[in-house]
Order: sequence, then C-alpha cells, then structure tokens
Amino acid sequence: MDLILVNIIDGLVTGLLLFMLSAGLTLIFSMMGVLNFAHASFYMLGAYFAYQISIALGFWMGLLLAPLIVGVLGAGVERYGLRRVHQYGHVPELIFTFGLALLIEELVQFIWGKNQMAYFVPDALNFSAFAIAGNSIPAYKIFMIFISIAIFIGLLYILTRTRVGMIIQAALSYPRTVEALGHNVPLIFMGVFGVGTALAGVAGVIAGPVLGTFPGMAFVLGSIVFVTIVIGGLGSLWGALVASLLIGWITTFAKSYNIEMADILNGIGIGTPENLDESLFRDFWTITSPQIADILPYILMVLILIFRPSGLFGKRHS
Amino acid sequence: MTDQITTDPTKPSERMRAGSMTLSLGPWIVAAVLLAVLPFIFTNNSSITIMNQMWITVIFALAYNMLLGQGGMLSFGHAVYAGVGGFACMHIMNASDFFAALPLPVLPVFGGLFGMGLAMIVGSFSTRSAGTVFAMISLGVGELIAACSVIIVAFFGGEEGVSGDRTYARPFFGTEFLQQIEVYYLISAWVLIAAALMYLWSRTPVGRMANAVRDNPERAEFLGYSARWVRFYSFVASGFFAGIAGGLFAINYEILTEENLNTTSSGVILLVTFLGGVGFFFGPIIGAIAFTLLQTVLSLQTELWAFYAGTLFVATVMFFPGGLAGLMMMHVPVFKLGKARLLILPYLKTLLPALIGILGLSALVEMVFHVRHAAYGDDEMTLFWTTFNSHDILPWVVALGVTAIALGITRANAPALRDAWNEANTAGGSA
Amino acid sequence: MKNITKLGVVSALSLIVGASASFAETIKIAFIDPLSGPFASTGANGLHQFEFASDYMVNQKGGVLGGDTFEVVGFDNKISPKESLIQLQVAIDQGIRYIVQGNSSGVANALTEAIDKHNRRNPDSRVLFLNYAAVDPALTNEKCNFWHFRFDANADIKMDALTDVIVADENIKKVYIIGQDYSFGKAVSDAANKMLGEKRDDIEVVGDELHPIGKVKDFTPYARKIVASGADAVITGNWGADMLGLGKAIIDNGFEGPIYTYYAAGSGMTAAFGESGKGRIRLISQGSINPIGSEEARATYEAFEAKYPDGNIDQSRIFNVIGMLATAIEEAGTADDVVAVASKLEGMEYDSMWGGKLFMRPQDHQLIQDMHVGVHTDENIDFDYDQSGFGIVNESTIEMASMDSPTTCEMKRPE
Amino acid sequence: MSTPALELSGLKKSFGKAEIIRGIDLSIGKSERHAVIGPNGAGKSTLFNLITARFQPTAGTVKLHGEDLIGLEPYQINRKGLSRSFQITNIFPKMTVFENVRCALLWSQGYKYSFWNLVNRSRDLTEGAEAILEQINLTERRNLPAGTLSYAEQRALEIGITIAGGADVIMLDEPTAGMSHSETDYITDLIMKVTEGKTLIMVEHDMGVVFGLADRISVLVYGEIIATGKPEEVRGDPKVQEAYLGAALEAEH
Repeated sequence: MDLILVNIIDGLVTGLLLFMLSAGLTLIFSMMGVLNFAHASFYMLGAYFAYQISIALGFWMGLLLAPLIVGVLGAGVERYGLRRVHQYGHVPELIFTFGLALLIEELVQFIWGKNQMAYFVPDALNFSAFAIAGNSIPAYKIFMIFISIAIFIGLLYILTRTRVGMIIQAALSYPRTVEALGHNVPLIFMGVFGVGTALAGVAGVIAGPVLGTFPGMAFVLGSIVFVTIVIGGLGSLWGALVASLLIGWITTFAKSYNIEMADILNGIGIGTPENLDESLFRDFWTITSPQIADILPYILMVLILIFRPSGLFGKRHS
Repeated sequence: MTDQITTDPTKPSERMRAGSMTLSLGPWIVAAVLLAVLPFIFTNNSSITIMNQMWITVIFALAYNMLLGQGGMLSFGHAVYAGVGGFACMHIMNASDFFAALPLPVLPVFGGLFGMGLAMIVGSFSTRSAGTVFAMISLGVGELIAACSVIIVAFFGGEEGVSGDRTYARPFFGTEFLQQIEVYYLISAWVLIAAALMYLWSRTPVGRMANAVRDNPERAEFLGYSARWVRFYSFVASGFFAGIAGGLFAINYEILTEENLNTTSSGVILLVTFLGGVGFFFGPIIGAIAFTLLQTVLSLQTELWAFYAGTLFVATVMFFPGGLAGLMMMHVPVFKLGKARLLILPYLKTLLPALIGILGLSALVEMVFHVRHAAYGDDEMTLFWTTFNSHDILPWVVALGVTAIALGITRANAPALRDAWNEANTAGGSA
Repeated sequence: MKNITKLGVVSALSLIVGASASFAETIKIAFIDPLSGPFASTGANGLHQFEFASDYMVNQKGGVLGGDTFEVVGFDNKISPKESLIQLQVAIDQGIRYIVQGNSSGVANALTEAIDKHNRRNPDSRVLFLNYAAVDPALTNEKCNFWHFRFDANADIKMDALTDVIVADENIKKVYIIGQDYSFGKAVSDAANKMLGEKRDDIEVVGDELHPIGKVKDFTPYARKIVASGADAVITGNWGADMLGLGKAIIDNGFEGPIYTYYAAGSGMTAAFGESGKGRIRLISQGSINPIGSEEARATYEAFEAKYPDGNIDQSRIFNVIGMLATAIEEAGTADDVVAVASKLEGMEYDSMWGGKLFMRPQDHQLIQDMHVGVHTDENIDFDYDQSGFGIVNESTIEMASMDSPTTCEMKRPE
Repeated sequence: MSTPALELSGLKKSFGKAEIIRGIDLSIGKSERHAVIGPNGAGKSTLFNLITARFQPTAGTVKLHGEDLIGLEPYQINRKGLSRSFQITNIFPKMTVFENVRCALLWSQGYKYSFWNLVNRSRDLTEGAEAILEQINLTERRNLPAGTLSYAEQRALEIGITIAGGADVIMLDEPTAGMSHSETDYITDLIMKVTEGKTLIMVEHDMGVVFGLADRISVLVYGEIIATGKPEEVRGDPKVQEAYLGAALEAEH
C-alpha cells in the first residue's frame, strides 16, 4: 500500500515532466500544424545551457536564463528555418525538424563532447523531503512537481484569461481571420514557438540533474513526447496533461510490479504450452511488465490511432 | 500563371506519345553496363563492399519512395519491413536442408514475401488515412517491432542478431558465392530487377492512382478508387521491395541484428530518400549513393561526418526541397532550350568560390574541434594534405581569409548567376 | 545524369584506394569501434589509449623486429555490426592484419564470424581479432575460433570474482540483480544466480529482472522495488547511460547498500556519480590503478595524463593487448604471418605492468588474469577519473581468476 | 414509368442545432438535365455532398436507379454510375492534363487495382483519354501539369474528369462559378455536348446557364425545395420570385 503511494508520486513526477514538453509541442502543433521532431532537442539544450551557466552562476541562474536562451533559439529557428520551409508543405516541415534534431545532437557533441555532464541537484534541494516505508522522496522531486504545476497554471491563465491568450486561441482556429484583424500572425507563430521551446528548456533544466545530461537525452525522450500528444489529441492542452500523467503512471506501475504474460494469458484461460522452451512463442510467454514498460505508450498510441484517430481529447481530424 | 506554356505544344506531345508506347530502354542499358563494369575499375574488396551496401540502400530507398514520393505517405518505421525480410532470410539460411536445395539468388524473394506479409498486416489498419495518423502509426509499430527484437529472441536473436553462412546454398551454375565479387553481381542483378519492377509499378493503374491519391484523395474517391486500398497496395508493394533489400543484406553481411529494425535505420532511409529527391524516380538512387559515400568514406576522413551530413540534410530541406534530383532536373528546361552554355561561366564564377568557401568553413570547424578536443600537446593536425599547428595564428588567418574571400566572391557573383539563370530559362518561358 | 553521379562515385572511391598505400615498416592495427554517435566517448577514449600505448610501449622503445613501428588506425563503426563489417573490409584492403574492437558483444560476434569466414575464404589476407572488451562468454565458448583472442575477462569470470567478494561480506543476506534486457544482461543474471547459489546458499536473491536497454528514462520505479525488497546489495551489468541512471536513482531514493557493477567508471561517469556514489559503487576490473600496480605503470599513467589531461586509463588491458602483441610478433619474427603470431599468443605468459601475471589460455583464447574489486571514492586516490577527484581504489584482488573454469570451445586450428 | 435516375426522399441534414437540409423529396428522370438553384446559403452544395456521401444525412434516403446509396463510400457510389465535380476546382494539380483524364478512365475500363497492366501499353486508355481531351478542347495542353492551366481550362478539365468514367448520372457543382462571359458560354456548350444522353444534375448561379441548359429546375431555399418544374413554370412561380427578391434584398443590407 505504501509502495502504491510512492509510485503515484513518482509517476506524477514523470508525467508532469513529460507534460512540460508536450504542452509546448501541442501548442506549436495546433498553431502551425507542425509536428516538431526537434522539440526534445530543445529540452536537451536547456539542460546543457543550464549546466554551463550553473558552473559560473549557480543552479538558480541556470533555471532562469537557460530557458530564455532556448526560447530565443527556438524563435530563431522558426523565423529563419521553419518559416522558409513552410511554403513547401507539411512533410518537408516535419523532415526539417527531423534533420534539425540530428543537427542539434551533433552540435551538442561538438561543443560539450560526448560524455555525461556533471550537472547536479543544487545543494539547497539535495535532501530527502520525507520517506514512506524506507523509500525516500527527494526534495528535488517535490520541487519538480511544484514547478510544473506552476507552469501549467500559468499557461492556462495566459491562454484563457489574457488578451494575448485570446488572440492565440483565435489564431489557432482561424489564422486568416486573425491576420485580417490586423494581428501579426507570423509574430504570434514565432512567439508560440519560442515559448513552446522555452518550456522544453525548463523541462531540460530541471530534469538534467536527475535523468542525466548527455547527448542521447533528447533521443531517449524524443518520440515519447510525440506519442503523448498523439494520445492526448493533437492540439489539446488538457489532452496533453492527461496523456502525460497517464503515461507517467502506466510506465511507473508497469515497472514496479512484475506482471508476467503467462499470468495474464492463464488468467484469460489460455494454458501455458507444455514444453515452453521449445515453443516458438517462448519469449512471448515470459514477457514481464517491466520489460515492456517503456514501449507500452507506443502500444497505447497505435490502439488509440486505430480506434480513435483524433486522440483522447482531440477534436480535429487531421 | 496561365501564360507559362511551352513554345510549341505539338512537339512535346509527339515526344510523349512516342515515349508512352515504348518503354525507353536507354537508361537501363547504361545502368546495367555500369553495374557490370564498375568492379573492373574498383578492384579492391572494400570498394565492392561499399558498392554492395550502396545498391542495397538503393533498393530500400526506392521502396521507401514508393510510399513517400509516389504515395505521399511518411513512414517513420520502414526499416522493420526490410529487417523482418532479412531475418526471415537468415532463418532460411540456417534451415540447412531447405537452404541446401535453394539457389542463393532466389533467397531475396523470400525476404520480399515476408516483408510483404508484415506490410499486409500493418497496412490493414495503418493505411486508412495518410498524413499524421499514418506517420504516427508507422512510428509506433516501428518502435514496437524494434523493441521486440531484443525481447523475442527466438526470431530476432536478441542483441547478437542471427547469423548464417550463404555458401551452404545450392551452387548456382557452379558459383558458391565465396567471394565478395560474386555477391556483387548477385546484388547488381537484383538492383536492376527490383528497380525496373518498381519503375514499371509506377506505370500500372494502381501506381498511377497512388499519385492521384497522394495529390487529392477525395477526387480519387470520386473516380471509383478507394484511397485506402490504393494506399494499401502501395504499402504492401513497398514492403515487398524493402524485404528484398533485407534479403540482400542477409546475403551480403550474413548477419542481421537489432540495428536492421531500429528507428535510426528508419530515419536514415528517410534522410537518404529525401536527400536524393522524392519527386523523381531516380532521386532515391542518387540519395543512396551520396549518403553511403558520406557514411563510409567521409567517416574515414573525419569524425564530424554526422555533423556535415546533418548540415547537408537541413540545407537540402531548406533550399532544395526537391533534393539532389530536383536540383538536376531544374536544368532540364535549360538544356532543352539549348541555353546551358549561358550558365557555365556564371556557375564557375559562383560555385567554385562557394565550394572553396564551404571547404574553408569545414576547415575552420575541424580546427575548432581540434583545438577543443584533441589531446593536450597534440597541436599538429592535418587538413587537406597540409599539416600545421592548430594553436598557431597563421593557419587560422589563412583559413579565415580564404573562407571570407571565397564567400565574398560567391556573394558578389551570385546576382550574375541569378540573371544568367533567368536568361537561360526565359526564352521558352517555362518554369 | 546518372553517369555524372557515377563519376562522382568513381572519384570518391579512388580516394580511399589512394589512401590505402601501406608502408612496409609500420604494422597497422585497425581500431574498429564507435567514434561518432552515442558511444563515441568510450570509443574515442579507447582509441587514445591504444595510440598512446603503441607509441609509448613500442615505438618509443625502438619498435619490434628491429625497428618496425605500430600504427593504430581508427575506423568508426558507429556501434553498428553492418558498419563494422564494411570497415573491416576497408581495413583488410589497406593491408591491416590486426583488428582490435571491444564495444558491444553484438559487434564482436559479427566481427568474429566475419573474420572466421574471411580467413577461410581468403587464406592470403588473414587477420587476427584482438578483442579488448567484449565480454559475452560465448565468444570463447561455442563461438570461439582460432583468430579471436580476448584480453578482457569474460562476464562469467568477472561475476565469479565479484561473487567471491560478495560472499565474503557477512552483512549481505539479500541480493537484487538487475540488468539490461539483452544477451549480456542475461548472462550476468544467470552467472550471478548460479555462483551465489554455489558459494553461499544462505544468500537470497530477492529480485532478478531485466529492463529495456537504452530506453528507460527514469529508473526511480526500479529503485523503489529494490528498496522495498529489503536487498542488502545490488548486482548490475548495466553500462553507459543505463548505469548512471540506475545508480543515481538507487542512491537518491534511499537505498543504503553497495552496488556491485562492471562498468561504472570513466567516460564522465565517475564525475557524474561524484560524492553521491562514494563508498557505494563497487567495480570489478583488471589492473589496479589506486594503488598503482608498479612504478612503470605510474610513469606510464603520468605520461598519459600529460598528453590527455582529461583522459583516463580506464581500460588498462589495452596496454596488455599492445604489449602481448608486440611480444608475440617479436617471438614469431614476423608480423605478416598471422598464424605464426597467433600461435605465439596462444599460451603466452606475460607480466603486466598493472600487476600480476597474464596467461592466454590456449583452449579458448581467453586471457586469465588477476581481478580486482575496487570502490568509488575520493580518498587515497593517486589517479582520479574525469578530473573529478574521485577514482577507484582497489579493495580486494582475486589472483588468476577462474584459471580452471570450463570452456566448451573446440578450437579449430589451421593446418 | 421506369425508376428515376436519382430519387431523394425525406433527406435531412443538421450540423449541431442548425438544420441545413429540412426534408427534400426529389425525383430526377433518366437523361434529364436538372438544375438546382437557390440563394446563397440555401444548402445546395450540402445537398450535393449528401448525395455523394461527402456528408452523412441525418435522415432520409438517396436512391440511384432504385438502389440505396446511404452508407456507401464515395468510391462505391462512383462505381454505381454517379460522378460529380466540385465547386472549388478539384483536380490532380501535379499530374499532367492527360494523366488526369487517364486516371479518371482507369476504373471504368476495368483496370481496378491491377499491377500487371502498364497504363501506357493500353491503346484503349490512351485513345479514350485523347477522345475526352478532344471533347474538352485540351488536346494542346495534354502534357502540362494540370495546376498550371488557366481557371477556365481547369474547370473544363474537371468536367472532363467527371464524365470520363462514363457515369450516366453527372453532378456538376457550379461549373461556371467565377468565369467571364465568353468562358461561361464555352463551358455551357461543353456541358451540353458531353452530357448528351446522360442525366445531369447541376447547381448553378448563372441564370443564363440554367435556363439554357436545364430541362427542369428545382429551387432550394433554406433547405427546402419550394418549386420544381420546367424553366418557364419556375420563372413564373410567385414563391420563387419572392424568395429570390427577398434574399437579394437581405443581401443588400
């Protein structure tokens, strides 16, 4: 029972971290129709910038400055790269971000080398907040939860309560009309892209010390962010939140409890073959849930796309 | 936009009519002769190994372009069809009795059939719509099967993969395929066959409709064709040819591993195809050749090869969305108008300095990299056959100067090139 | 259009061919390992150590065979078996007769099979495969061949040594085994179960599981299970980001016991563990760095540090590879006849500067050597890793580990 | 009397709360040229889209030669012999004019999803496509990408594609929208020519075209048909006059 509570907290941390990435991605998608493959690369840049800044000015300045730099970079990418490719259509756009992801990874290796960076949790947060049955919950995790919830509330507030948010929401659905009303839609696009990537940057800054800062960190996370927003429904902020938490909890619980395929199959009435070792399906029978925990989101996505192509909260049919 | 019509409309019409009735054999004969002759020019085994890899990639990229270029379907998980076909071939290689009765050149057909079978299963649900949904399903399925490769050890052999020995096949006219060169000719023959079949496919009713569905699925539906089934057939055919590529991979390397299935391979084939150009049948061929050279030859010269490849790729998407093939085909109207000569001098004046400028830039990149990452005290570096001290001022001044001057000349001459280009194109007025 | 492209191919290919002119007085060694991509740091560090070792141990001492020098040529295999086979072919064409490789048993498997086939099919250009780090036991058991020599201890030998240390610790009653879901992770798990059972049946294995390799973003749930299981020690074969992620998660989430592991030092990992891993991470290795094995080794390490201030000698066996190869070539009197060289390597006894004796077992070409279990700490460190002040201090030594371990290898020697 | 070519009964369509089509009954005989007219927003295009399964109706049936069309996919409807054009030009812009027409011929000539036939080997296809190009006067544009044609030419091509499959019921959605006078005359003649002996249903704004072409006319206002009959009957119908005048007045505001 205690472990369940611990798992819920851990899943929440994973989910909220994922949400910070998917929130930006889904905003960018609903606005410009671009699935930004390089989104996780901005997450990585956030971690590296923060590491670099933290050496000189400490963690907190990193938290403040790194997302800003990432956001400016993101806006620059939109302005000088994506806008140019936009005229060729969506597939080249997607391919452009795909190439950009590769390029950023190479650039990071060029600048910082290929090793893990020694980027640590700040001393102020490097203690155990509390413990449940011997499982300590680091204070840093609580900090992560607070930061992401604050960002979600802030985002929701801006989108629904401010003038800028209204314009953005209108531009989501009727870009032409908004442009006709005299708003600078390209500027809004650039701004949204910048903010979206800055959010990814924040995620990188706070995840870097826990999940490691290395050139492969974007690749590990890259496609899962995609999966999240597809499950949640492209363009839906709430969908992104629900899907992120769902994925956070599913993967956490699947790793925490060893459920074997044989048990499930026996449970639904399929008997274990007698000489399992010689059966072609032997590996299938011995699959355990931790083994497949991290591919469960993909299974979920494929199922959702088959049965509900617009995702859990999606309205648009792409 | 309406006035851009070729000078004499009757001429191309005649040409097309003639072309439409007879399949022009010229390029195919040239390709066949080249394939046959190349090993006499590059006699060493490594060139042959690299060419084998190239031709396998050619088949795979052409198969991929059946989806992306001809069908408008963006797949992020196409490696699995080649991979599964390859794994199936490896298992056939290891089924000694059956394999001993089978001539090796037939083996790729089985790879094709398995790739096709998998494509039928996946296609049955993934081709319902194109666009994002298709792309995401392909990503998901690709990840799943790649993940299976380490879980389902019985078929995929885990991390070590599955290996076999091609020489246990039934000798084919006395050939046991011991040597690379024999394998080379086997692969070359398959490249011709597969490329020809894929080319012909694009001329069949379902191949034509693939284009139609790509451009306008709704209109195609109102012509009696189900967009979904048209996509399905393209997908299955693409899976078949990808499987053939997988089978050839099995023959050439005699081992298949997880890397044949993973998302990196799927991503690479997307890069290859797009780099070559999706708009033309021969685009992927060029892409496969260029990328294989980048990967195997450039990586011998510099560890930064992936950085250059990435830059090249992004630049292609940004400036030449038609890829290398598009770049070449841009010149066809110029040649038709007989004005190619107008371009030679401006090209020399612009591209030569541009090339020097780019080389200068890459030299700077290499020098920065050397200063930053080379061993302490190891100041010497060799670049373009020159050895120098990367911590001296002089090489930096030279590199910077050359780059700046070269790029400056390029910039100065670019307007002249633009004018010449317009001039070369305007007479006929066609775009 | 096609012709023009093909012309490009022609010129590009002739470049490689041109570059392949070899010199009689250098003995080239092809280093086929990742130099780009996610594992590039390990590969690049290995290449530096090889280059340094051949220069320092051979060339500066007058070379072999009266003046022939060693040259290590790096080939980037991008940790892909396919690329490795291409680069192998390129290396062979350049007249290289010695292949060294170590990262990934998958690549090693592909290479050893390809080299076996190549040597059978092309008796004129045979090559030797000097494996310095791939530890899949199969390579010296069912998949062994005459051309393959392993200078690292295999996974079973390492586990044998690790479990010797574990069973000696009376406080350890419960053990949790976790690893990556592939051949090596499974081999570690099997070996740990078997050997713990044999050596001390009161030790309970409270968990034994595999996780997807290279895919896990957050190891916290695994750490929770480990804590909840009440384990006193963790055994893992993880490497790279999976090792760091797992190790950090276990330590951060309240696990108090030691972590016994194979690969948790150097390549930035020591620095990344830093203070948090102090006294917790125990590592199996050969060759003792702290305290250093010999004065010769100290001089070598200092020379290496002078050249590569941010590099580590985290694979001291690389020096053994070069040393033993030089000796074998010297004894055989030729570098071209690899069968003669291989015959000298078989059964060779060699005194390593890192301490202890080395013995290349002729039955399976597995090097038998002293194994050390060290601890990650910042005390008593002569040579740290990653300039972090932290390093590995030797705690226990198992001499000539698994000298009599069985092998299923049936070595076929060329006539 | 034989079964009508197209028969609608009780057809309704709502989008959310808004009822766009409010119960339409209409029967169109074989070889009849039928025009649907009505003010903007009357639901003409929606009606078209209901018939051709672009939208699913809320209630009612659509019968083609007595066969129910509801629930069928567009391609199945097309195979039963109903072909349509679109209000916004809907061709294959990247393919050549010739290819456009040839694609339209493939299904009706029985090629289906075949991959063992080569399209350029088939004399029937080539000749069939050329005959249609001849009919729509685009022979000279044969090898140009369809997207580069002038607007009127693209409309002509669209009509060509629509009739190519040999469907006996042709539906044209505003074939002359946005055209100059001379272009309109040209298209009207073309429609006359190519729909000879076929059932034609068209939505049209240009009254000249409608009264010149149609055998019968239906007037659709706010989702209901308020009059159906011969052109002169409809012209004189007071309800029609009122609807048109009223709508025209409203539009002026």
